[in-house]
Amino acid sequence: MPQLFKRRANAIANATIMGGGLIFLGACGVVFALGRSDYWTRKEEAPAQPVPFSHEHHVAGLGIDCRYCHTSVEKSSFAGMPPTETCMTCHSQVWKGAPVLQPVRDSLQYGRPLRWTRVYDLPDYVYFDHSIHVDKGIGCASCHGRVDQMPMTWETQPLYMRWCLDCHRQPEMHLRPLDEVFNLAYASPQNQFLVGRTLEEQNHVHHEGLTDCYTCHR
Amino acid sequence: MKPDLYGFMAEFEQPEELLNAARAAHEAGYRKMDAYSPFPVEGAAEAIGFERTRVPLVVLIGGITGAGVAYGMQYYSAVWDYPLNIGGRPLHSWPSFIPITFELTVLFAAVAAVFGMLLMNGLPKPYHPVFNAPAFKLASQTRFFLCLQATDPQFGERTKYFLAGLNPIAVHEVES
Amino acid sequence: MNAPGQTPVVAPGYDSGSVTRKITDIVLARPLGRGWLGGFAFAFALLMMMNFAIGWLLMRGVGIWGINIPVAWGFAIVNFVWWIGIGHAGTFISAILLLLHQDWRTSINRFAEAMTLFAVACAGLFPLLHLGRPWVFYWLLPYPDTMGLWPQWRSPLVWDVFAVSTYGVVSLMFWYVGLIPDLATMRDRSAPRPLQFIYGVMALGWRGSARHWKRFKMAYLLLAGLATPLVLSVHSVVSLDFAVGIVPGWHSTIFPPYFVAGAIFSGFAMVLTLLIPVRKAYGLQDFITIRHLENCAKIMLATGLMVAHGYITELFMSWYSDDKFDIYMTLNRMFGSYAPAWWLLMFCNVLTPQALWFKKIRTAPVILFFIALLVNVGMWTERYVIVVTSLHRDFMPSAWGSYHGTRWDWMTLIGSFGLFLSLLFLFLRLLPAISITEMRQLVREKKEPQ
Amino acid sequence: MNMNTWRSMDELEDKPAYRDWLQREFPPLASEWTNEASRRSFLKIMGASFALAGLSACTRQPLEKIVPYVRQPEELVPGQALYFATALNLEGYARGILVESHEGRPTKIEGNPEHPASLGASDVFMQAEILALYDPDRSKSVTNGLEISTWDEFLALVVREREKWKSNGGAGLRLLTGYITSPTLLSQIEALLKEFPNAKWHVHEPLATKTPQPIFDVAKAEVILAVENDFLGPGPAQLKYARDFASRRRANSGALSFNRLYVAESTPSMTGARADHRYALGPRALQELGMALATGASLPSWGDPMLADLTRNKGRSLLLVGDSLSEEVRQFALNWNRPLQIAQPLPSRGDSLPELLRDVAAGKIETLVILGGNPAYDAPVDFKFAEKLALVPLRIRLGLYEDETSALCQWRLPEAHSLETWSDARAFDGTATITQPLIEPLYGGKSAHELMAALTGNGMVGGYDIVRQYWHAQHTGDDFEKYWRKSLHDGVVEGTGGGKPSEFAPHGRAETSGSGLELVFRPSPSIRDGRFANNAWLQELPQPFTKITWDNAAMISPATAKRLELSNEDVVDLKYRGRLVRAPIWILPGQADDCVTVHLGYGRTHAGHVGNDVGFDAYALRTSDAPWGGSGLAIVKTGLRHPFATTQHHQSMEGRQQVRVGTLSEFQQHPAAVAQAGEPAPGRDETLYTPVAYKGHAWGMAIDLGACIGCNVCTIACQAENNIPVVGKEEVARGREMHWIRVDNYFEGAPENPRLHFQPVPCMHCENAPCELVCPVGATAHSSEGLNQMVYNRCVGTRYCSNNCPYKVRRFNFLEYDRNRFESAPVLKLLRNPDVTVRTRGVMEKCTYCVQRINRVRLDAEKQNRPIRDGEIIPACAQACPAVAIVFGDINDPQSNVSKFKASPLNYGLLAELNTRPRTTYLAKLLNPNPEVEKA
Repeated sequence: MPQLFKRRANAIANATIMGGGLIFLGACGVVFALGRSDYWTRKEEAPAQPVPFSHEHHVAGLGIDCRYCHTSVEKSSFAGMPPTETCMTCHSQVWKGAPVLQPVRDSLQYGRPLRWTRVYDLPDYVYFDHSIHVDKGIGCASCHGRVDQMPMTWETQPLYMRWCLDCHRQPEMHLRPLDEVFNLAYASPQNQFLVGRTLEEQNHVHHEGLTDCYTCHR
Repeated sequence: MKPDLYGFMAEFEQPEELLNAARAAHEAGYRKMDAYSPFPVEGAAEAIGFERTRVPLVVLIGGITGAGVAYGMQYYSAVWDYPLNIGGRPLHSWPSFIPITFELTVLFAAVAAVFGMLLMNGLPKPYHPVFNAPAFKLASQTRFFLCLQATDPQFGERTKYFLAGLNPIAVHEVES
Repeated sequence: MNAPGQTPVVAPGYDSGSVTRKITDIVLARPLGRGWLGGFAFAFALLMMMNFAIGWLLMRGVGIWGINIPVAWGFAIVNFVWWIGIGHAGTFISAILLLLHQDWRTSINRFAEAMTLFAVACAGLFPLLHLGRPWVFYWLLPYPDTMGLWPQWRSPLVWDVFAVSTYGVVSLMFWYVGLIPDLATMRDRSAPRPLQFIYGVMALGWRGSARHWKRFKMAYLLLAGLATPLVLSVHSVVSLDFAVGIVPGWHSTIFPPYFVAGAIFSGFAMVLTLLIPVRKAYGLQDFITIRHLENCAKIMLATGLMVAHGYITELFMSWYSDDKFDIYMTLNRMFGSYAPAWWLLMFCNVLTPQALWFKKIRTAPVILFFIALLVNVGMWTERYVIVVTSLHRDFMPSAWGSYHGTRWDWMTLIGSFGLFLSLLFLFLRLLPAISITEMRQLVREKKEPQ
Repeated sequence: MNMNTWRSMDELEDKPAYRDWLQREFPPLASEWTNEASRRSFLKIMGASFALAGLSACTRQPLEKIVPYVRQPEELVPGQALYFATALNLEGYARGILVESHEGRPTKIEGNPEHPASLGASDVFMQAEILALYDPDRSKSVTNGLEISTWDEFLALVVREREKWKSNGGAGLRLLTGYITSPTLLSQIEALLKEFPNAKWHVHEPLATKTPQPIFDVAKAEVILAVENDFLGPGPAQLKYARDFASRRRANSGALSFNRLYVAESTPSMTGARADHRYALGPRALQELGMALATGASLPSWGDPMLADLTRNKGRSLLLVGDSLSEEVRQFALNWNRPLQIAQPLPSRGDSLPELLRDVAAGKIETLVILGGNPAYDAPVDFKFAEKLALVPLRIRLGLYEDETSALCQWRLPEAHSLETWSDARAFDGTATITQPLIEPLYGGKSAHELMAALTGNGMVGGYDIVRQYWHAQHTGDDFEKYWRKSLHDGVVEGTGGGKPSEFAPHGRAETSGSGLELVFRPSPSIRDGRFANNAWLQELPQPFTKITWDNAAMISPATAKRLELSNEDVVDLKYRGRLVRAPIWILPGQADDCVTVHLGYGRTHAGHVGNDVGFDAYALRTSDAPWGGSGLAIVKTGLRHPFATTQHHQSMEGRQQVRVGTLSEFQQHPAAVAQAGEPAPGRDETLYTPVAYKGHAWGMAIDLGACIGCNVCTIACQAENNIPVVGKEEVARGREMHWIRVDNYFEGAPENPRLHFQPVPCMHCENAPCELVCPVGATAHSSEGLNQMVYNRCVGTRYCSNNCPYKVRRFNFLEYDRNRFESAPVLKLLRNPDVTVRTRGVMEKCTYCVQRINRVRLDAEKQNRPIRDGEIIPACAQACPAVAIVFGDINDPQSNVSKFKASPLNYGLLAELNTRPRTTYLAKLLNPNPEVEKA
């Protein structure tokens, strides 16, 4: 009987099986990686803004405190975005005619609000509250990174639920003295674990219920 | 004797003849041989000196792995990774973990059985010298074949006559 | 071999060659008949109807079905349980009967296994469709996600996922492994190059070496050994969907055994419903003899009695438990607004099979066919009764309600037959419907005494 | 107490007709919304949906915008709600409210604790007003005939008109309003009438009597007899009455100072449901009873001990009679009650409707200005208002909707909603509230004040100035600003309470002579006199006793039904005094025999896309001489059927002791016996598992069935707080209503005169929750404080949890309800509570104990480093409840109010025998029957 297949068919057969397996695993790997990639989470991606606002300049350069613009960060779930007025308190004096600030001036003049692009965008079913985090000694930088080094603002964290849980499971690893909360340059000490324990006492942080669903979802 | 010879192949009508032939060949000192039949012939494997298969061992390993993986996964996720109070039940609700453990045990064992078998049989092997033998397509239908391979030290021109002596229907040369 | 007066499992006068020819010719020599085309067209039309229904479902949501609060489960779950049940005969025949050395299994196991696969395929569809958000079905699978969440292992639905998928995979492998030598035969018997090639690829280069056969037999035996507890486990797990719940009419410890019995019951019913026409259409009376039909009937009778026992135990327990909810549920089933369904299932599943006590009926294909049909209907109704009547009146009278399927429910149910039959027709057309290898052995064994 | 129960008159699902109807009502592609994609686009969308199904899990989150203010308002902290005190009117009477506002969007209404007519509670109408505010059907433009016009053109018209009036002293000018208590508006009307002496002002209010009932101190009453008087039912003083009544029904705290309530009524009412002795009598019999009391004639057997009871407590007993009874009786009752009378609402000034119509007929009227109301729909049918109105040359209408009346006027002016305008109003006791706007008029409406300003020749003055001017004039003391601010802040104007009693001028009794069936008119418990007809929340609110939604019915007693061979859903012709209305039958246990009750307010034709063609219009039978009904009704079967959508098909308890009832004496003898009637719950230790210990807080709820009056406000308050969608009649009929807390309704005892029970049922938050166990993805799990959490965004929608919930309190989004024809209007997005997720299709939802409120309080407490105070967290249902029947708090704190409730011997868990360990428990209901009466 004539051979139905060529000699190399065996090699091909094995190759297809091996290859198929590898391709499948590869595909899984790609999906897995893509889901965690910065592309996907828009991490470290600085979206275009109506005004090229530089935290670096305002915070590091001019030493303006976070709360000067984000007024409600200690009072409310929402940190607050500065109304145009706030910008103009200074910019009616400095950079009066700067073309980059035209949108700001227009905004005030025509009462048209500025439309910034969100950098940190949590899903709508997540109820994050800035005030409580600040109050318990979680620094701005813990989530927002060194904004004082950002010419344009970008996301420094993936904002995955797992990432939230990391901190909610062991807050002691992320707590800092209350007076350091707004210090972007604060570096956690070597013995953060021990320090964290004492800070837990001081800041009245309760582990109980930190990982309850209803803590963030309603 | 041609160099590119895989072996000589005797073709038989009945499985009993195949068995006898195989036994004879084995007594004659042939080792590198194989028997081919359209359905499993009792004792054929033993006749050509193939005593025991390791398939059961593979299956056992597969089963144990499955059980381990299943229970481990459940214990880790429910007790360790994200402990949740589900209707006041304990975190380690072992009775609820049994069904999945069982299922995965069976699954892993079964997969091990099939792929173990194929692997040890060296399948898939779409090309094989024996297919060169004329009339070998009957091996999957009605006929029985005994093939003595050229790699056997005893192999030689006489092997052909030896096979012919086992009164087969025919003896074929199988070139590799 | 045969007890006197018993029809043989294969008609005399066959040898390896003729057996091989007869079976392979169905696929290789037989021309595309009008019957097959018509049948396939019909089945395919049904399948398309289901796709339409599913499309609408995905667009609008499960609200297009009749489900509501309190009856939050309807046709989808009923169909799921029913199809899974159907899927039990195959593996039962090939695995358990193999271990029991029932030689009569050989000529029907391939067919039954195929049926099992297709039934499981249909069954697997429904749990996905019945989700409120089917596109996140994969949350029921354990995988390292970015949320840090896992399935909730205490839920029988998760057990289902594993039970059904395991069952599907194992049945598939069992079926394919059994096919390999036959595929080799097909390869060697098919004339056109492309066919040879396709069968050749699928046969993995099988050459019937003695070594291979030994490992093959061992693996096959072990698979059978593994499949046996699996068959018994699958429907047990499915039954836990109900037994784990606290709903009166669900929360019952006898569910696992009587679900398994019911499954095999309905499975064999389906085997008969399909075999009887098929053996006629393809002239396989010599291989699938009256003996086979009779044995299937016997198994139906046995499992049918188990099911009946299950029903009776249920009634007895609700009386014996003296639980007010349970008692009400039972009475409501028998005399409530869904009473007709209950009496229908009693007629189909308890009364009808009693006819099988008589050899005359067991050996009359036509009658068997209709009995099997009735049992299929009955088993579907049983699941309907369990799901719907239990839910529509449970604990709080203030929350009692009613349920009935909308036309979308019916389209999906009927459409699933389309899927099942389409696959079946393709199978009959493309693969040897009877295990050639095992038939060869069988005809030899049957010869030996002479 | 006998627990012998009977099956409900009718169980819809048993009736084949019901199924037929479903086929009829929901043709093939059942459960499409009417505005659904056409079949042509089916495949396209289908393909899309397949793709979506595949991809939705893996699409990159799109960029969103964040838009700050240009100038941020002073008091506003983004992300935090503000509360403003104002008031809402019901037939002119103010009920004080606090309105929650998020970034300038009013989202929720609560009662104002400072206000005497609200006491911090609210009724269904107050709760639903917030939806009415945003109603997309409200009239949006000034219209003249078919022309869209402008306010300026209208002002020009007014100027021209005024010239005419100046010449003839306003002869031919008529003003038609509803009942008005607003001091400012009254003064404006006075001013108008002073300027134009020949002008006249007429008042029409379909339900309120000309001089409304005085208000009594129910809390002080030892014995109350209510004859056809539903004082616990909807009405201007309901909230106060409910609070006072409940205060005399508390068995869990302090001494047992129970009052006793006798009720004689023709149709079951909330008051009747609370009665210790209830008698179902037709209007004629009621009138006789009343006369017998007044004249001392002989009473029925039970009457004498009852009368004795009343007289024994004379001065501390109340005899409350309905408007339908004769003057003699009402006068007698008034005198009887004087000692307990605390307020007499000011009688409405202005002339009545008949006088107006007489002038119309005489052709004396050139200009008719209609402020609010809807006389074309709800005026007595014999007035023929509609056709008479046509005789008036110039018809001006200021209205919230383009309703039946507007349809007959050339000038149609959009009215601003109470929450959009400056105004003021008085409560039943005269307490004035200055109402302030929460938001600019959404649809460019103006208030009655602004219109009156125009008519009085002041042009378009803002409501603020008008109201402020008025009160400035009233204010004698100095520092008006302070007084003004305080009044606004408190929501009540100091020293305006305590309305003075006035002369009694009865009106509108039922005509009770004659024979045959009797007809009784009642305002709808959901949509009142029809003014709330376009409010989807109220339309879908299950009516007490019938549990009917989206319909009204001709309600008859079981016996009458048997006699007339009628069954539920039979459509009949109601022939009454030469008029005819076609109505479906509902058989109502506890209804008086041979008497048919119909609810007013339905069958609207110009209500809006929600309220049009819902039910039948009972006004078509309502005549001025017998506004509350009368004899001479004939019922003719038509052979047609009309399906109802009810939320409770089965109203017998099947002996399962959901509601546990005892008498006061039983309770005093064996305190535990009443609540422990049912199977006992297994003990904590009866388990193989170690019970979970809840350290810290453990939230729990207690519901006092002894206090509940079944007013439904918990249901609708929850709906407002939790963004619960309306699903419509078809979906309700399929058993898919979404209410998180339902008020179950049971009949107990003999069908002809059963006991009536209410039972609010929210999620029980079981500690051994059966629902959690079966969820395959852990979308529902327990919190460390014992909340049964439902996480929508994790839910895949297997619905297994609902199946396994013995209380069936879980609700499922079978379809995209947020996009249905009730919810899809973009403006309604403003109404959503930003603290609660709007659920998508295919996920389960249920009562969360208002976790958003729990969390808000917790965070505040945390930030202030203090423990959460008891009573600081109030779920929406508890906050709204006028009877304080719902208490919520920390059951780990023995001092908490809820712990005290649960400590009561009356405390029991619903279906606790299933070992679910419910966190929500009930206090059994105690009755205080009169032993002599029971003997008689």
